[in-house]
Amino acid sequence: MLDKLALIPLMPFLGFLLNGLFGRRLGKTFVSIVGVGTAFASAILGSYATWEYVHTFHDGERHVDVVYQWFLSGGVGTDIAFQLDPLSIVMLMVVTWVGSLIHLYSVGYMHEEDGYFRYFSYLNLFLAMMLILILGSSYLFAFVGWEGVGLCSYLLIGYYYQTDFAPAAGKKAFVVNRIGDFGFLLAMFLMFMAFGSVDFGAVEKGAIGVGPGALVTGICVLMFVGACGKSAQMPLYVWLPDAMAGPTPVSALIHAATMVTAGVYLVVRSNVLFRMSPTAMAIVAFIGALTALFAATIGVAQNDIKKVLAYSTVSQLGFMFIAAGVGAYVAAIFHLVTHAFFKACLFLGSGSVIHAMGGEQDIRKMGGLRKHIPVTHWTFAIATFAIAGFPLAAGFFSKDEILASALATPYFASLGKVVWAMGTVAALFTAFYMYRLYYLTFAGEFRGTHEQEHHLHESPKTMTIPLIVLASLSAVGGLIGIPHLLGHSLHIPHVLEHWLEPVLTKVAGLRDGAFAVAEQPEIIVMAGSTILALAGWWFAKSKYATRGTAADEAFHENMPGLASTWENKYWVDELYDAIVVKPLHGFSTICWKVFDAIIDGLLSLAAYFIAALGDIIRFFQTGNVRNYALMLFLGVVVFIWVYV
Amino acid sequence: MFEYLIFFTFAAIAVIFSAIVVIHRNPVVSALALVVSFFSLAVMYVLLDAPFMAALQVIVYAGAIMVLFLFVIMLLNLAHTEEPITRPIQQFLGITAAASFAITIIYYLCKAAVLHTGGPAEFVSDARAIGVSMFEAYIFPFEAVSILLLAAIVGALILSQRTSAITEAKDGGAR
Amino acid sequence: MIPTSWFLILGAILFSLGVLGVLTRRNGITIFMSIELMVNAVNLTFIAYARELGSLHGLMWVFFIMAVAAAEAAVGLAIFIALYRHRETIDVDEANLMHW
Amino acid sequence: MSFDTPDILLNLIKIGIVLGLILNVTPIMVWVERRGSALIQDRPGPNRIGPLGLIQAMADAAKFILKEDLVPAQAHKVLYNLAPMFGLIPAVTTCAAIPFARGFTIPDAFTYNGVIGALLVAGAVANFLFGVIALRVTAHFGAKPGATRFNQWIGKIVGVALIATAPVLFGLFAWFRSVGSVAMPLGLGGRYFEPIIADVSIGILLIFALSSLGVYGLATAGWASANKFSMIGAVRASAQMISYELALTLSAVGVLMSAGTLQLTEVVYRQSGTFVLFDMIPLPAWNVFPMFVGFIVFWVASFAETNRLPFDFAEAEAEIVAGYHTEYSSMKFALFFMAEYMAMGTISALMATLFLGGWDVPYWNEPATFVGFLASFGAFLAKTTFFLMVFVWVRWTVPRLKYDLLMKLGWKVFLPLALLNMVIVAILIPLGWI
Repeated sequence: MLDKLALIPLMPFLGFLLNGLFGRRLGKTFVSIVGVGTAFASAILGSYATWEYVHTFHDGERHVDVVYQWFLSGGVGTDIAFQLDPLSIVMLMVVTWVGSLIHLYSVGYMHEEDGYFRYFSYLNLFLAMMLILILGSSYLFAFVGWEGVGLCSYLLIGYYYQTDFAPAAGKKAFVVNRIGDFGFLLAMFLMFMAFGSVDFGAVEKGAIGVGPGALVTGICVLMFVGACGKSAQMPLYVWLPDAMAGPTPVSALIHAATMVTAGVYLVVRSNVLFRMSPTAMAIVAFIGALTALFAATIGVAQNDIKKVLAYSTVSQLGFMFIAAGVGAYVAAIFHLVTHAFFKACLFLGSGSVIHAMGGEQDIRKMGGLRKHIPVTHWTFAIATFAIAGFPLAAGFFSKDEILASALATPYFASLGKVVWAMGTVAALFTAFYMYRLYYLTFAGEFRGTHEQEHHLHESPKTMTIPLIVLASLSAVGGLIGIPHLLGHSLHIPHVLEHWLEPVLTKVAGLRDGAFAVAEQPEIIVMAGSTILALAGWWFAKSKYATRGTAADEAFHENMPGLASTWENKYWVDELYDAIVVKPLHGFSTICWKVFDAIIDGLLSLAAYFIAALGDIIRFFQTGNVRNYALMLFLGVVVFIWVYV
Repeated sequence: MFEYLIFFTFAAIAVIFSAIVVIHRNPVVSALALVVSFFSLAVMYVLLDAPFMAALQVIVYAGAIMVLFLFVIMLLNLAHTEEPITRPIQQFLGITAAASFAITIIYYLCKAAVLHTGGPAEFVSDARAIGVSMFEAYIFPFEAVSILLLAAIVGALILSQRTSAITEAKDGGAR
Repeated sequence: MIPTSWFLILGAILFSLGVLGVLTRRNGITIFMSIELMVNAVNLTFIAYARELGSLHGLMWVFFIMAVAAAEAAVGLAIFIALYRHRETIDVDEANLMHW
Repeated sequence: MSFDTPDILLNLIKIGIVLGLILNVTPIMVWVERRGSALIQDRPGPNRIGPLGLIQAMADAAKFILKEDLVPAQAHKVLYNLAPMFGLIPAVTTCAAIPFARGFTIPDAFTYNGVIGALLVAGAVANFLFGVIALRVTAHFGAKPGATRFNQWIGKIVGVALIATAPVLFGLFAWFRSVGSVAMPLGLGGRYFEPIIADVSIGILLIFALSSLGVYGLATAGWASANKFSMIGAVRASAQMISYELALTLSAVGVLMSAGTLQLTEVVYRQSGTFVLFDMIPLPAWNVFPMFVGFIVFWVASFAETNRLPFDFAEAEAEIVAGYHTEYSSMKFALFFMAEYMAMGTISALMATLFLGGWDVPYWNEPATFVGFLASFGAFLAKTTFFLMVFVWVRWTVPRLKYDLLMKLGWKVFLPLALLNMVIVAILIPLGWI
């Protein structure tokens, strides 16, 4: 299997081809079997490959499986090659298994849709591309997957192409992502220029050879621009909330669990480069913290169930970047994994809610759903506890580790404290808006129409099973990363840290990729998180558990400025429109009007000349075929006499 | 000697029947004469040690293409179309051009002694050699030709459709 | 062994006859047949040279020419059918709309 | 291309055999067709001329020759007269490339042995008995009312002739036995006799090339008759034949792929011997087993190629009088008639060669001797006859299709099936199954 890693992405790709080419004709059953089957096949193959990897490589070496040489030009080139190492494997497991569960969920969720085969073929293609992204052994090949997932994201956001907003949202996602991709491309050009290769291993070696400096900082910053685009960080986060126009499973798979974490993966993958450049790390950490706080505040004032989750995703991605920025790469991946579990669960749960509500997404019209859809409710509750950082749930350990690392970062102590403070506030907001969402949706009285209430029903098995699996993972997923503080006394190792150790290459003259947090800050952070989570819970419960939306109205009355700022997302979209889109549009218009006139004028002149010439020559065009033939053959005769 | 007899017999047949193709007023006769001409060309191919091509010549030209011609002539009932001579200058120039072309090319063929290169080399042209050549050196043109044929099929279908998009537009969809 | 030049001259004669047909006839089908005649004359030349040079390339060309001729016959005849449907004639002098 | 006298002689013998066979297909098949149709339709059929109507065909021939030869006034005279000959050319020429028996080395001398003796004696006795029976039958039926003088005369002549040959055969036996062996005359001894007229390297292509010319006979006839029915028949025939030729040729490709050559002698040699199915059942290594799909396609397409029912659209008498030969009479009509039956004979022989192992006698390794030659020749004739019989059987059993169905069937069913056959063969060959 290790020499056939290409099979893992090929399975869903096969599904994409089958569904895309024959799906319409062969019906929904076929599409479901192929779509879900190939996803699970890829998951099983991936697991098998992992099993073989574990038995072949004991020290977490990097295994590269070259399929063929992609191109080689002037000594610069790269291969089509897949790699397995501990980091890839973590991503592989998350992507394939969570992806498969979401495929399964989609069978139930999308069943009534017309473009069922279209949906599944895109989803399969996404999975294939995501697997290329995480299994590719070079930046360039990963970039193929990177662009591929961007394309699938675009296609799936615009899935409801009959509506106005979905294609626009897809376009927005694509364009914003392009800005990030541009950064990534430039980073790769720099790599090609400086190291002559974009292979992960070669780049690492090359960077170590070059040493810290402006070059590495440049590469890192540019790469982070790419990560910002893909992972929705400030200032390129604006596409993600809009991306909720796509079907809910898509939001769960692409815009919560897998694709948006690609930026984090990229940063962790390039940890050697980042460790060489504290400047770049500081930027990453600060942007992450800013995003986390910023998005969390917006999340408080949103009323669309998916929008809340979307901002929550942005905020949580910010947390991951905090971790990556302060040098706690294990914490970043840890949070990535737990986030994949609970956020996928939340999105799928919200999908189930929307399904039950018959398409309604506004939480002000929900409420009291607890008794109508119990399975959804319980899984949603567990995931909420997990994300809020309730003690012992998955999010608790990971978020706690991030904040503790930020507090104790050896790279930039003072900025670390700032980041920690911002992160802590964001965590408080997180707990608050998540419980607000939970209570508004599930507690209190039903606020929708009578018809909707009559319609309420639990979702089918294909939807609840993934929910249950993901909820259990949210509950226990944190156990792969028990903090040292507890671990020492309980004799439980930090599994993930141990597993990822080989990825965080030790380099002379550089700090290690993982650092131990002293007990004291850890205790502070842990206690702080617990208190914050409980505070957020208590506050949300007191406001929303019974009184419905009254608290929101009060908020609007008491603090109209803040409320509308949050509700309108700090007017960022409007701001971008004013400072980027409008001027660009104006400039383009000027170019169009002025240059068009000049160039067109020149061309018209040329055309006029040609036309005048044509007026003379056209008398040869008699319309009679035989005349043409005659001219041709006379020409041939003359030609022979002249030239032979 | 025997070969020469065959060559001259069939060369004469080819030329005579080709002349009939060009001159005869009746397209059916022209088509049948062309078949005979093609058949004698196939004989030429046999004389040139290329029996495979000879068989192909008969199958493709005589067996398929000319049947198609005949079919179309019969379908459109073109046998008795009048063709009064118009455009005498064109006619005259045409004959002149053809004649001068023939004189030119035969003159140069006789003049240029490219043909006496010291005896023909070894020439194997059985089906195996042709197949190997076609599927190795000429695989790309071969595939290209297959696409060309597909395009030709589609083109022919669309052109000969009785209710094509063009005619429908012309009839105002009143059919 | 018959000298290659004789085949070439035969090919030249047939080709010239084809030229004559194309230039002097007005019946579309006959013109088309003359073109086929020219194509075959070229084929003969190709094969003659193939034997002379002892290489298969000439034969391959003939093969492809045959395929192209088949495609051409199909499309060309379809064009004539379409022409006949529209104008009740296949006299090429009548089909002279494509001019200034 | 050098011949010496024995070569020419051998070739003449081969040509004689093949021509004798192919020319005799028509009279025999006419009788079979008429008696067969009668059998199928439960009526007596022609039974007046000769015993069992056996020489009905000769009477038909005489009738054709004696009829008036009509040429329509509007007909294109030259082509009208040439058309029947066009039709005959492919039918007669194609059989030149079909091997009809196992080749053998001509011995230097004929040696007497018991088998030959027994055969000669048995032949003498049988001839005598048949002669007596013929005379008795003639006498019996001659006494009945309605018997013609002509019939009685024929019967008597046949009877006497049979009886007369009996002593000749017996005398031959006695002479041969006493002489012991006879040297082969004319230097034929030691030569290898390959029973095929033209063993060319492009055998099958030659056959397809020549048979593709068959359509010109029909087309020319239909057009030259200046008759609308004839014309429709001709147009139909040309469309039908180029359509089905494709399926026919493609279905034979599988055979050529497995043989690796176009030469028909090789194709047949490859089919002699056996292959063992599932390690248990030895089957003759005939192509029909692995290429059953191709065989069926070829078989059906052969009906279309020979314009036989259910595909006889060129002459569909219920729709277009008699199709392309509506205006033909007398010997020209007879030529079309002969061409049809000869084409049937040729294509049956081709089918036997390509798919049923040609002259291969199943489960027997034919020796390269005269006995092997005779046995294999017999096998070849038997297989060809089988296909000819099926032609007749189908004609009187299956009704004519609709024309659009014919085209649909050819392009949408048989062409894909022929391609499928190719694919199957292409899979089986590397697996080593063929």
